[in-house]
Amino acid sequence: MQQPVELPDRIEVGPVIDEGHSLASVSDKITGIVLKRKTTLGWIFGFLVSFAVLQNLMAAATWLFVKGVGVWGINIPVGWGFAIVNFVWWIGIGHAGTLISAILLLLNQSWRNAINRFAEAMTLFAVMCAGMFPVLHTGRPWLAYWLFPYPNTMDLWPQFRSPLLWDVFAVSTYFTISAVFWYVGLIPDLANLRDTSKKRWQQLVFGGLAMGWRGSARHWQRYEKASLLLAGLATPLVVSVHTVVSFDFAVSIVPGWHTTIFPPYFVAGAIYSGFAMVLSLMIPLRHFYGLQDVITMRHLNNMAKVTLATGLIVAYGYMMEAFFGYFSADTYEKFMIWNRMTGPYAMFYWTLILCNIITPQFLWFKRIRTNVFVLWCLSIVVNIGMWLERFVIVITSLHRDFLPSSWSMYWPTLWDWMTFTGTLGLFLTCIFLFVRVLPSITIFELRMLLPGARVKEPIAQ
Amino acid sequence: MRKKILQIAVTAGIGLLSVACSRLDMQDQPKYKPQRPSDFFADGRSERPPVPGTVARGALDVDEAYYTAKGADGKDIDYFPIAVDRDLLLRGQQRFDIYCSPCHGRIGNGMGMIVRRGFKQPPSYHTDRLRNAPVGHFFDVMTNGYGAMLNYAAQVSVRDRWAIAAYIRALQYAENANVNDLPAEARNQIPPPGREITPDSVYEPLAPPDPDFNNFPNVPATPAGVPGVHGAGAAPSNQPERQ
Amino acid sequence: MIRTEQSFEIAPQLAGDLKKYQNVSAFVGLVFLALTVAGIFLPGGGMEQFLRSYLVGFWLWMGAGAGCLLILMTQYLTGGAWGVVIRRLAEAGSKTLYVFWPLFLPLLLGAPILYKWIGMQNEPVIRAKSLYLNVPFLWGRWVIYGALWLGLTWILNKWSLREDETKSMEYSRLLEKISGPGTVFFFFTMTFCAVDYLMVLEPRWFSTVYGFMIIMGECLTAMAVMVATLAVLVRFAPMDHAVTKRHLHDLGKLLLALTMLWAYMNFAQLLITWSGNLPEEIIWYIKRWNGGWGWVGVILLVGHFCLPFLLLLSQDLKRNPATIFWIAVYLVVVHAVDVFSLVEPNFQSPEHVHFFISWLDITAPIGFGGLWLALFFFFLPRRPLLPLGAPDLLKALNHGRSH
Amino acid sequence: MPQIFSSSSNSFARASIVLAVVAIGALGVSAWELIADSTWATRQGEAREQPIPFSHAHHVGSMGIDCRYCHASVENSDFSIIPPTKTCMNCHSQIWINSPTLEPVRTSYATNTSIRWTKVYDLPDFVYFNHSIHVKKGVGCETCHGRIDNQALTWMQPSLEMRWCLDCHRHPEKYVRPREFITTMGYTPSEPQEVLGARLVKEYNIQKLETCWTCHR
Amino acid sequence: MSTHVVEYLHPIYGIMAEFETPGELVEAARRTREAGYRKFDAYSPYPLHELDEAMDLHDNRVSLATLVGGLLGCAGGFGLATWCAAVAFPLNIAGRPLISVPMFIPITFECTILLAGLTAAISMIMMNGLPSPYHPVFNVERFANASRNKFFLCIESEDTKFDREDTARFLETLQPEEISEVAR
Repeated sequence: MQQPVELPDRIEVGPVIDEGHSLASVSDKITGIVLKRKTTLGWIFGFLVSFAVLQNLMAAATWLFVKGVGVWGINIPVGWGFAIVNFVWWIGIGHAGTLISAILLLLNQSWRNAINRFAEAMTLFAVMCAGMFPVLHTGRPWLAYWLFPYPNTMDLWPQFRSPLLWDVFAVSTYFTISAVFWYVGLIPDLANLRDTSKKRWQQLVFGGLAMGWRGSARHWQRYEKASLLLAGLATPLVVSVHTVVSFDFAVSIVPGWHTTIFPPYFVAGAIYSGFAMVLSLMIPLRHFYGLQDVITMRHLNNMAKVTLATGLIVAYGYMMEAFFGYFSADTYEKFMIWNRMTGPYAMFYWTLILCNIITPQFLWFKRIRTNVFVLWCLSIVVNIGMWLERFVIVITSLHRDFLPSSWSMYWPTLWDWMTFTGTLGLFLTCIFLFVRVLPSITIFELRMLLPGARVKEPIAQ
Repeated sequence: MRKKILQIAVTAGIGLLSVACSRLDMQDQPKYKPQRPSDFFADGRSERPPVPGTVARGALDVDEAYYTAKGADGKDIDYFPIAVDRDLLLRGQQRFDIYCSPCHGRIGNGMGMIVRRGFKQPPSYHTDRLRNAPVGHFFDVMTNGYGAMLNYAAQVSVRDRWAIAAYIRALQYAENANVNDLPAEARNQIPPPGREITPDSVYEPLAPPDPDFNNFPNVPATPAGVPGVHGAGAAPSNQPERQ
Repeated sequence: MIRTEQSFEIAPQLAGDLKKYQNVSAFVGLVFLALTVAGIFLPGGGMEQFLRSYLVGFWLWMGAGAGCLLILMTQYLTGGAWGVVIRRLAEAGSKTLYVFWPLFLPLLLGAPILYKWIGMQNEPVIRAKSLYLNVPFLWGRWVIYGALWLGLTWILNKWSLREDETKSMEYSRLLEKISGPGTVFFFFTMTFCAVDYLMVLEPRWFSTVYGFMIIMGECLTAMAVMVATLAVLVRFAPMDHAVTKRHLHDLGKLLLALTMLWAYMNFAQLLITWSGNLPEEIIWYIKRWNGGWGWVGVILLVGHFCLPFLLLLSQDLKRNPATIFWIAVYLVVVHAVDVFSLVEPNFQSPEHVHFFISWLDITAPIGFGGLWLALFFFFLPRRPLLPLGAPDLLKALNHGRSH
Repeated sequence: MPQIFSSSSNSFARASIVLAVVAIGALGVSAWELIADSTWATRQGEAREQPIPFSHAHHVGSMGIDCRYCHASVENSDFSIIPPTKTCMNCHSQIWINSPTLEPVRTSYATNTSIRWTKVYDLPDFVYFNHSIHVKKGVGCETCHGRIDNQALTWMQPSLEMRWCLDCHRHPEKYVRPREFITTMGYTPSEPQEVLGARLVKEYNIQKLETCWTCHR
Repeated sequence: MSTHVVEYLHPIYGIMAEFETPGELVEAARRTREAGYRKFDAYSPYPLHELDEAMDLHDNRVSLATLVGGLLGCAGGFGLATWCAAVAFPLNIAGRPLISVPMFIPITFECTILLAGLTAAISMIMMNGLPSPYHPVFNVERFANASRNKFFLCIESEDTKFDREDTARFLETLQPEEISEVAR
């Protein structure tokens, strides 16, 4: 017989849910935010500010319809200006939600449970903001349905060899599946809200949305299967969406766009900005709604680590672009990278390097990762950096292309800025409404993290 | 366009209606296409006549005879300033049937459809006066009008006018022709007596026409024996046309 | 500390088996390597062909070792039960680099024969990158790669053993700390290594995703070798009571993910190059598309992606040690085809593209495989098959047992 | 009591979902498609009011005047002109000179102002259309404009939708006729259209131009 | 523990027992099944995988439907792209072949995911008989906690073994918090 072996039983990381919670207490805490908590002045103020900013979009879009896309700063050769920069930025932000939900569900990462609902909602709102830009950019948004294949009087079908059409399919599929995934995840919590609320109209609304969910074991069995399937489908979907966005650029032959690393590098960048945005929003939410016990330090720490990892992949992408700019020995490639570094937009490039590569290196230190305020500031810096990245990719590649005679500069106009800030307003307005009327944390999954929720505790050998 | 109305309705439905209804579609663009009215010019037309005296590059009408049918003495010329051949005659026949036959009738007897409806009857080509008139006379009438007939300068190009003039000569010749003038093989194809020439039958082309009326060659060999043909081949036949 | 009566010793029968595998592998490896070397003088061979086939076989198995190193570092960073159960396999695999790094030497010495760019110094395209593409720097980079990879391998293995012995959190933290920067540096060096030895076979060609693509292939080979080995080990103590179906399932999922990532990188490169259709880029695909090479592409598409993808989708196949073993072995074999198609088609003129294969292309991968496995089975039993000092060992052992 | 809804609500909920899907998905889309394709939207076959009730039926049908008498530019120009007032006066200086219907024509001629006709075949401005090439390749007037000799007031025979254009551009052999019958109304091919059409396509070198920039330039 | 039995004129839907912990519910479900009951259901505020075994639930139809949906989407996406690009609207774009397989893959993929995802969600909802805003179990006052923190087991009257007295007695042996009859 063997000598007894001593095994370490150290738990290094913090808990995903603080001690002292029970099934009833987590349910009541989260439903209470929706049902019982008084609408605070802070919420009203924040909502009104966001709503006011949203009016920028309304005004800018109206003026766009009146005058046409000429009100934007775009022209030859920079035909893709702010609209595409912001589209890619928003759709990138929209990647964290489904990624957190889907990949982490597949990987059985329990820390996902507290943040997935919020991140998914964020995804939906970000994709809404993103989708608006290409549609506005067409100049005639009321004909946007032309993008879809349907029998029409023109006898025309969309051009399936164009990456822009892939984009239409990818973004609309992404929005649909994300919305479905989000709603399916909401059903049990809506049932909880239905059963907890005391007001008749609330019961009717939540009851209607919950579709009569009653937590039957037979239902749960299919429900879990469907959730898992949706997660399995959503994971490659997330990757595909930003891949397709990168194809919008890479399938062309414009130097700076036509490069094979774009797909993985865009996907990493999207997750990077997405996680940064989740942090930017989650930290205030956690603070103002007192959710420190369910969104613990461990969550923030892990999200910071993912941010760092994806940031490093993005850095790898920049390095490869620069290296192969040299290694290609191609005049245009070389000029492109040189122009980025020293050309008229060099300021943007170096600010981007500062925001996206240098500053996030602080995340190597645990002290930084667990300092909530510094982490929040870093996440904002990353968001700015990722926006600059798209600006640099879109503008610097176009403004100096093959023919020096057509070189030009691009500067956004007032209407560009108003459209962009307006979508920020739209995004925040939706977020404010969401945290007010729906449970921003998945209650039923939170219950599963509780010590008493397991039928039997695993037995140590 | 009603499609635009639809789009306006839909646009309004989704809350995007703005003051810019006129921009909702590119069906009607603020540009001039032929015969489109204009608010800018006093006469309300977008089409502008060239400034008087303007000559388009390569369109200087130096050949008096060809463009005006007048000789140096100011009288109508009695020769064709272009080569006359079968293609030109066929072209002339087609143009005659389009522009002249409504009044002059298909055989040039002055009994066209419009005349039957009350238009002043034009003289028949088969009078001695017109048979002896120089070919320039017909060209001049087409260009400047004559009596109740307004000019056709805008509708019939210079070259076509000469083609019609040639065809008129052919009609005049045919009207006085003798069976014996026909070649032997053509004589056999004459319909037996009893078949009358009806309006329907004259609508049929008199001869298998060349399929490409617009591109008939400019300088073919001149067939002999056509009256009124002088100086064949000497004419400046590649002159650009003048309306 | 938790005391457990359970044994973590390697079962005697397993120890014997491993010894046997080691010997067989070594024998096969040496025989086939000797055959490959003999190929220099035999018909169908020659010096250049020898070097090409050497590159095919060497890259496949050097990549397996490098992949093990990367997976070793990754599992420290991500945590998770899958990492704990294969940590020792990854360590043994990474140690093969000790032997495989010097094996770069024939390639370096034979570089003037193998790499056309060395003779093309007067061409503008090559001259424009002479700062990077020159022979002294090529040797210099080999030293840098070695220093970094061997250094990382040495320190990771050392600290891991220390962690076992001391059961101290200090080493666990150190391992995690070194793995972060280690991964970053490994990515860069391996990218440049792939440029040095594979990409420049086509001196004018370039592709920015190449590094990613090669590294994914290496991780796939490494993971496949480890999964196959684990599927054998689960029959014996201590793995029989440590590894559950759930572990195999997770590792199978990782194999699936790596298969998909490999396909993803390849598809990205294909679609972008194909749609760009620029002369300096498309040459790579022209040589792999025409003259019979297209069938290799079809084999890769179907064999390297579609088939394993469908097989690994099945939960039952992933959970069954026998089936996952064969899937993993199959993946190594089919990846050899991939490495073959990375190397050989470059040695033909774009005007005259035709399929060819030398018998050396078969013996070299088998020879290096034997050598690699011999080393692997030599290093594997030198320490406990499970990291007894790992902080999340207990959690990993309980993985898949809670319900 | 957690029971919020009455027992009838189940059927109601299910029915409303099915209804919503049908209403939005099927009906909405098809209704839109039907409206866009309807003659109401395209104004196909709708006799349009004109400043003078000009009758093609009279001038072409009973008088037998050739199309080109008035639309003289059709063979040489991309645009087939609506004739100037002078063309009307070629005849109407002599006949119907007291008709009040023709008063606008006389006024126009006397004052040198244009008559503002209503365009019946109004292609969108982003479409380039060339009459002369169609005429030259054997597309008869009747093919697009229908039996104009039967139309008292002019209406639009085709829908002018893009698919109508494309149908002929893709299958010209179904529509072309010999050039000498271009202006013929009620034309019947002398041999089966498939045979004749195929031969003419070859003979006239008719290309199947389907690229975007054929028409949108 | 107390038992509320209300006499209804109409036949009841079933008898429901309430439990405090998930372990008790799983044990109760297992014993109910062992006792020969088939038409019964367990209700919990979060999924309990142990119930699948205890109640012998093996419904793979959602996966099957998803697979079918995915295959349809895959074929449909590729078919649509091919039909549009090669049959309905053939156009030479930069000299690429009409059927450019690499370029059709993104859309084929998106269609696969879209249809599979929608099928997964819709088939789950339909197979669960949702929406059913009205359900007899909601007639039990304390069932409001089923979505909060309590665990319920309901044996339905349609079960062949069901007997109002016997079943109630059987449920009592499971030591629930409370037993109630469920009005239809």
